[in-house]
Amino acid sequence: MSEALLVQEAGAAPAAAPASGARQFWRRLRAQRAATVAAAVVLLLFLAALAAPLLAALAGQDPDTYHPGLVDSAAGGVPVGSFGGISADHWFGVEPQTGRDLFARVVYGARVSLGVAVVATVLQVTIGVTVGLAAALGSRLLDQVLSRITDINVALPLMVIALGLLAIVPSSFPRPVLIALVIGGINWAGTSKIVRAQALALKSLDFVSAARLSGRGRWSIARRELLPSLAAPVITYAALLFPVNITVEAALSFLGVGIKPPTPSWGQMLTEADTWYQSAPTYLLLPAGLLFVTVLALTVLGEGVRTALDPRAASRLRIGTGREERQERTKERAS
Amino acid sequence: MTTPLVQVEDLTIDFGTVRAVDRLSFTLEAGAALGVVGESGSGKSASASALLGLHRGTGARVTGTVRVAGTDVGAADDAELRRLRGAKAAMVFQDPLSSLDPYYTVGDQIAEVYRVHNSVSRRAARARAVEVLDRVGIPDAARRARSRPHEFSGGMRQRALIAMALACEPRLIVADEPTTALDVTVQAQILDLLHDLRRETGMGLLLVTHDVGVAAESVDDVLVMQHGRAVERGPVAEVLGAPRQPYTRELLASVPRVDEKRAGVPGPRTATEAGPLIEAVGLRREFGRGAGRVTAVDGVSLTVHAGETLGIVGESGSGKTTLGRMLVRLIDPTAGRLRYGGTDIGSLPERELRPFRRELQMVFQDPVASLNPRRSIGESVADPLRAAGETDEARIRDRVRELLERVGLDAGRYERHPHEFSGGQRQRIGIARVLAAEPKLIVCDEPVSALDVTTQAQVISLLAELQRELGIGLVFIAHDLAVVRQVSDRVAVMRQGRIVEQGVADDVYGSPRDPYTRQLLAAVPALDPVRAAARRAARRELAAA
Amino acid sequence: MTGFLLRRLGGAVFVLLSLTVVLYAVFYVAPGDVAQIACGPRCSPAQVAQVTAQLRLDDPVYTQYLHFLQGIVAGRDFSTGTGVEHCSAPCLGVSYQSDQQVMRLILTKLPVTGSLVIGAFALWILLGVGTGVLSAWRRGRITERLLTWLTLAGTATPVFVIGLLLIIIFCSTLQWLPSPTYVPFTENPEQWAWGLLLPWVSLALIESAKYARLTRSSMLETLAEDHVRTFRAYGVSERGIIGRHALRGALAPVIALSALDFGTMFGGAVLTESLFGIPGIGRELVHAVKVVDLPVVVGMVLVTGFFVVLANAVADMLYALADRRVVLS
Amino acid sequence: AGPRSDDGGGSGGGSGASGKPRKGGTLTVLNSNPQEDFDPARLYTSGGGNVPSLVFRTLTTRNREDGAAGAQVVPDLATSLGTPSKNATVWTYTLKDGLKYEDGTAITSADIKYGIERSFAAELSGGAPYLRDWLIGGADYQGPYKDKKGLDSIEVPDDRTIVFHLNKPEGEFPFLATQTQTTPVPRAKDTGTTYEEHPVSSGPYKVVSNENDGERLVLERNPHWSAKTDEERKAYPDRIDVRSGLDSAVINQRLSASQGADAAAVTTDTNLGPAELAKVSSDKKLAARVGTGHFGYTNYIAFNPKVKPFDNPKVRQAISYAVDRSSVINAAGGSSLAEPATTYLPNQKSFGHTPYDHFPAGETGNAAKAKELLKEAGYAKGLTVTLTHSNDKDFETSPEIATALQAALKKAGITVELKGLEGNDYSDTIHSAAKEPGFFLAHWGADWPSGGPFLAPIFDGRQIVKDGANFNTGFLDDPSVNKEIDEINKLTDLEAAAQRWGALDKKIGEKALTVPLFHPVYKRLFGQDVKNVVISDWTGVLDISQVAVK
Ligand SMILES: Nc1ncnc2c1ncn2[C@@H]1O[C@H](COP(=O)(O)OP(=O)(O)OP(=O)(O)O)[C@@H](O)[C@H]1O
Ligand SMILES: Nc1ncnc2c1ncn2[C@@H]1O[C@H](COP(=O)(O)OP(=O)(O)OP(=O)(O)O)[C@@H](O)[C@H]1O
Ligand SMILES: [Mg+2]
Ligand SMILES: [Mg+2]
Repeated sequence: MSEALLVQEAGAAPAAAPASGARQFWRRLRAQRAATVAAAVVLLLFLAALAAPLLAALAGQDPDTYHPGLVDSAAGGVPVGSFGGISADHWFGVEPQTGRDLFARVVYGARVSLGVAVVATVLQVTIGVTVGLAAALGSRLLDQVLSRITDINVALPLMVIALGLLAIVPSSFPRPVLIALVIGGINWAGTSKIVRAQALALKSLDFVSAARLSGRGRWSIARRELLPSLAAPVITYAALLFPVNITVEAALSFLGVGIKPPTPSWGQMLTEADTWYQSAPTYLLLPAGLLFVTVLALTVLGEGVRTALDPRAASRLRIGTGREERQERTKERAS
Repeated sequence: MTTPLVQVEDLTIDFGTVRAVDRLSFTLEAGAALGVVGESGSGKSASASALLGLHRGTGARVTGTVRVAGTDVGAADDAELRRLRGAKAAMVFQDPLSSLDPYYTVGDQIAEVYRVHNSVSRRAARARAVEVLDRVGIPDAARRARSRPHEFSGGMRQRALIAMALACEPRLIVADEPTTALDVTVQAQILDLLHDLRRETGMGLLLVTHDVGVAAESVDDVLVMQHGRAVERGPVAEVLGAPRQPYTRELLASVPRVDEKRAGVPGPRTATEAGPLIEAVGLRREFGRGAGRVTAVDGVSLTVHAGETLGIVGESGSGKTTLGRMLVRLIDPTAGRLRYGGTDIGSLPERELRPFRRELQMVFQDPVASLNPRRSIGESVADPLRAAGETDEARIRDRVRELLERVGLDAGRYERHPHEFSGGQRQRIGIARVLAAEPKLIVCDEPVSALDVTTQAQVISLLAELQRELGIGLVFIAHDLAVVRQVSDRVAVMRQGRIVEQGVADDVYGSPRDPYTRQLLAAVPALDPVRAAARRAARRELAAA
Repeated sequence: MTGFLLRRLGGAVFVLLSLTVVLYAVFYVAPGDVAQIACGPRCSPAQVAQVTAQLRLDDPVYTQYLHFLQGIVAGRDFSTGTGVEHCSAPCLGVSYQSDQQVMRLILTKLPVTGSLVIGAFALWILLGVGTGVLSAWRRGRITERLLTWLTLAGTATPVFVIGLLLIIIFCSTLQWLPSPTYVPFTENPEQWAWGLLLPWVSLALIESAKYARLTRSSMLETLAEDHVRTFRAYGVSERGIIGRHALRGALAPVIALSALDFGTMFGGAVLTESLFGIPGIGRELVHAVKVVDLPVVVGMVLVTGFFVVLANAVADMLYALADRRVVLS
Repeated sequence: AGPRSDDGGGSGGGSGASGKPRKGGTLTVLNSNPQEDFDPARLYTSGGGNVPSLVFRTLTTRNREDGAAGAQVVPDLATSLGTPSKNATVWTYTLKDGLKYEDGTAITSADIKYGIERSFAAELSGGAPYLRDWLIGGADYQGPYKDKKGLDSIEVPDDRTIVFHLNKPEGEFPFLATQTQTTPVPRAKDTGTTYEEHPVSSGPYKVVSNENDGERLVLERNPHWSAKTDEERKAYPDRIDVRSGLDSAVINQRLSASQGADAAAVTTDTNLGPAELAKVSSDKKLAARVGTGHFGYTNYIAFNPKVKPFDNPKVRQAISYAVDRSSVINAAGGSSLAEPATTYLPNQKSFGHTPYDHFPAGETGNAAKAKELLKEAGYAKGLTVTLTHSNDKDFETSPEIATALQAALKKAGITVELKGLEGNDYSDTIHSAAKEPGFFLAHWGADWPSGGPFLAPIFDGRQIVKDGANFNTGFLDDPSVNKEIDEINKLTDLEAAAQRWGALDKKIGEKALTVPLFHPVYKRLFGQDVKNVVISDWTGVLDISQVAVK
């Protein structure tokens, strides 16, 4: 054993126990600063959404109380004061026309928007991946059937179905859940198409053949061999679906099949604020800015997860996998 | 020549905490050939890559100086490096199967590289591609140039890569195990070609190989590597003839010889009480449709009994891999019957094949492609155990560790991923996975071609041991005739999809009947450089005649 | 290949048929007085009776449906009051609320939406794939960060915000462009292009983000593969590797998705159409849904569905061409 | 149902660019709703509409003047407002001399009769219901396609005379004669449902092109129209270009930018929204280009007393006390776009407006009084009710108003759940006797500026419709109210009638069947080259027959 090697090993991380796959994943994720920050932002946003009543109470406001005195009625209802009526009482100012507290509305809105988008995205990804994989791995007939079902799914416009469903589902059914289900249940074709295309390409590789020889069933192969490779495009796509889902919720609200007022949602706020960009810019900038931050954070996080999922990235990220090489070498020589 | 073509000083390469190459220095003159031999994982490929600056942009840390054809590789900017790569120095990679772009035809890929360094028309570049493909012995090169990589056999892909390296007439070729997938005749042809080019154009050759025979046949100097360091260097005759270092001696001792009979094992079982393990009758497989149809395997019949080894040798592209894959039912035969243990499995649908899956295993020709890059190797090896219904995590781990150690790998690398292993190490992972399935029949497609001789000997004795213990039937596909002779009870020789000769190993080797078999045996590289030179001359005369 | 094409075509026909069944089931077999709904709230009982007779609503459901199908295949006759009007095949019925043949209505809207979608499509693919390629090439550098932010701003901003901003900037403040209007191509190609420029750009800005991210991610995947190393080792420039090898690998998901988006855009560019006053299908469909103009809703969904199916079939074929392995396996 | 809201309107008005109006130029009209119906039989527009009135002349028409003066009816094709018989059941009109269609042929009284008959055809439904209700035999008449005989209650003794026989006294018949159904239609040119693609013009402009079902309309001068026979229409521009289907934000954006052709542009259907108003009011130059109008229109809460707890007048009164009109007005766009309403009738003289406030809620609601009443009604612990509204984003019956009410009623201990319905569904539901909800938002606009069409459909007990569209949403069937309506209808002195309508309104108000909320104010931009802006209280929007762009 040369001195050089000994020196080398002295500096190496003393990782005694072998790191499991999950641990390695976390290590690779943490090694990316941007992704860590993004994860923190996402966490914060979701916490804020969960703690909306608490935060609003902290500000001493609630999202539904009107403050007619805080808007200039003769001027169409613009908030009185600069920057959309920002004050010690109203941290983010007030809503034009109604004078409702924007801080409270934004945090409550996060609940609906993030909630709906998360559920819808999870649903889309789950259905999309399942259908896509089944089409790629199943028999030719199954592929045909599933692909055609996907086509029908695409051909039916979301709005038409949403309006149809609204007529059937009783109004006692919680609306945000219904919306999430509708969006998730309808817009999954993109995911399934991407997954199918990728899975078809992967299917012909030798490591899949090897897995078949291991005696593993189709689904186990799909889960263990294909899914890890599909994760990258799926995560990227899911990060894109998320903001789309938020805006779809807004569009549905616009058509009257969305969240019922006075419950706020970011999408709804965006729709309403659209015309106010000149006279009350903060009203538009708030939901737009938050949406942007959310999307940015999610995308960066998605990117981070994508990188962290790729074991080959470890060397790029300059993290040692923490193994003692000497041990192995001695063994190899000894045998 | 004032300055050498390649000048390496104090080259050190670290992957994270792993030191793959440790203060390596050597030079190579124009027109000379240097062979790098050594055990698997000793840093041969890592050093070779460093010559072209291929570690740039990866996580590897490279120190020391490398000068190639007047370019300081470490200091050169990207443009300079690009001018070096391909045009002045070309690389033939170790893993031929995954080194080509699946979307483009082989001809186009070679043409693309050619056009990067030569301003010629697309058409001229294609013509050049066909020309070099022809030179490396791809039959019907003009047509095959239009095939995509997945339509090529392993050896054909390797030759395509060599053709690519030749296309720009570089001053240096760095060939990393360029003949692992080639049968001996083609191997000889390639080695002769490289030799000739060296003569004619003054090209330098850095040949990384674990096959001492190949080195003996084609290089002037040898560098023996171990643990990232050079242990011995000198003229080939000297090092091979009178090795000074114990490691070199050990290495040479492990080299199998083609004229050596199978030792320690009683002769082939002739009478079998239980009937054959697997029986193929008139197996046939076609690829493609219409004009592009290729008959890869054509009417092959064979049997393998429990505890018996059938060696398959033959020309590159003769259908060995295709046949092997059919035997384990990874591809469906176009025609013919396949019986396994009394069941006709030739046309069983996937679902009904399940019970047999784990009993029929295959070691794949390309270790890179057969391992999922995103899963740790431990998990890959554990697969068959899980599929068998084992749920106790501790037991699975223990068994996997045991298997890894059995194939000579450090059990502690359970959580590592395939890209962190050398070519030979990956090959052994594949074998460990096969063993985990506790199979009845193993089809080994070039299982030792990527292994250095010591590891090779180890793996072979491992297989023999298992066979003895468990009565496994083995189909051993290889181009190394010596290895095949060492392991096989019976041997089948394939050519153009057919079995041209089949019989007890010693009979086939001792008194070959088919002219092709004779040709093969004549092409086996000799360990003695002097004899090798003589044989090359003989081959050239034969070709000239 | 021919077998594949035939199979694909059969699939497409099957999808369209299923679509008619689904739509018919949802809208015509729904509870309530279908004739009254189709005819509109202002219809007199006499008119409702007329609609009932025309749609054969008193017959069993399957005969109704077959009659509806027959109309599509062979055409139908309708009374207009002064006489009988023939609605030739493919006849999607008559809107009782606006007294127009649905097919004619669609045919007047189709070139409009077509102009919008095709232009925007070309632009967003160009923009999206271009940006994706650029950011994969310049990965980790400032160019990439910038592009990332831009594309994300695109995804995170609804079209009505982007569109309005564009109008304010380019039409009102800078006055570089005329107010967006739709002028048929046949009337004045130049005005057609100028009038549609902003709608194209707004749609493209929003859609391209998706493609940029997707292209980038797939390209990075490919760039990590072994064969890319081969071409690097042969001095192929990063541009060549990106352009030929990495991009090629990234095409599959992009093709699959673009077909999807292209098709759905035919009925789904509602917000853009209404913001810019483009009299296209999307807007008409929303209107029809809101006033429950049944024949128009069903007809339009069928026609947009037709485009979706068509686009998907074309994409599948393109994809099969791009990656032969799919067909062979 | 009231007139089409796309052509609503009122009083007051601006002046536009200074200078004397001159002939020539192209007037661009930027609208959001396409002119889908352009058949005179199918149009339902107050006073003959804005764009239609450029093409269709009618027996009588609205006075094209600013403000209250504009709420008067004046003769158009006819020489007078009509000669009533003694009890106002027979109305006789004489046509002016020298009236011609766009093709130069003469307009006859038979064409007017035919035009009215067409509107009875099932294929051409959509117009106001009055002719069917008032003309003898109207209820059973099927239109000229089915029933070639014609309607006997319309007589044309000669080419210039037309006589209407009504089944009851109707002093307001001259108002009805402003509707486009009294436009002459030459029988030979009638093409049924496709007539609207090229209706034969009797007005100053003719249709040159009508694309995409009224999305783009181009009108040019009708050479056979003579200003001598038409005192109302000025017809300054040579050409009118109507582009519709635009987003309202875009229309206002284009009008405020006023670039190129948009400098000579107006809109007849797009108001300034609250946000836009906020911007416009801070810009003097822009503010000068805003026309303000008042249209006889009321937004209110309606109750269905058949539904619990609204059967209890105390509950209805409690809600009347609890409403916060300032929040509601803010939600409708603020005090510049809405005026608080405590009376059902619009606050205009022509309607006979008589001020009253039976349940004074003050500006922000009287929660204490409301609670007290609720307690009396047996809801001391509060009350949960459902408010039905429309989802259309119109700032009238839309979610914003509903949420504002929700917040206000909460203070009085009333929990309001909202139920939003799609446009059509909403109007079907609230106008169906069987499905009508107990508590909902509603609005009513005047077919003409008089109390008759405002009060009668809503409060006349004989107009309750069991199946079909019912507008008497409070199911009021009070003999004294019914009788008073009949009495007023007999009056041909419109001013005297107006006073009695006002008094009737005040009386009905006591029943708390509705809670009047606000009357909208229309503010609309016009381009910088637009001159001679006239906004009458009849329509509330600038009259494009008066506008000049040169
Ligand atoms: N990307 C990497 N990350 C970490 N370790 C690596 C990486 N590449 C190679 N190694 C390690 O470096 C050592 C040398 O590898 P190299 O590929 O040079 O071996 P080799 O001599 O070519 O062996 P073989 O004959 O088996 O191909 C091995 O121990 C291998 O595990
Ligand atoms: N998927 C495929 N499509 C078309 N042709 C194929 C395909 N796979 C193999 N072939 C062709 O079949 C023939 C036999 O290939 P095979 O891989 O079995 O050869 P091999 O004997 O294993 O050669 P080597 O020793 O070089 O690996 C070759 O000509 C090859 O080009
Ligand atoms: Mg190697
Ligand atoms: Mg092979």
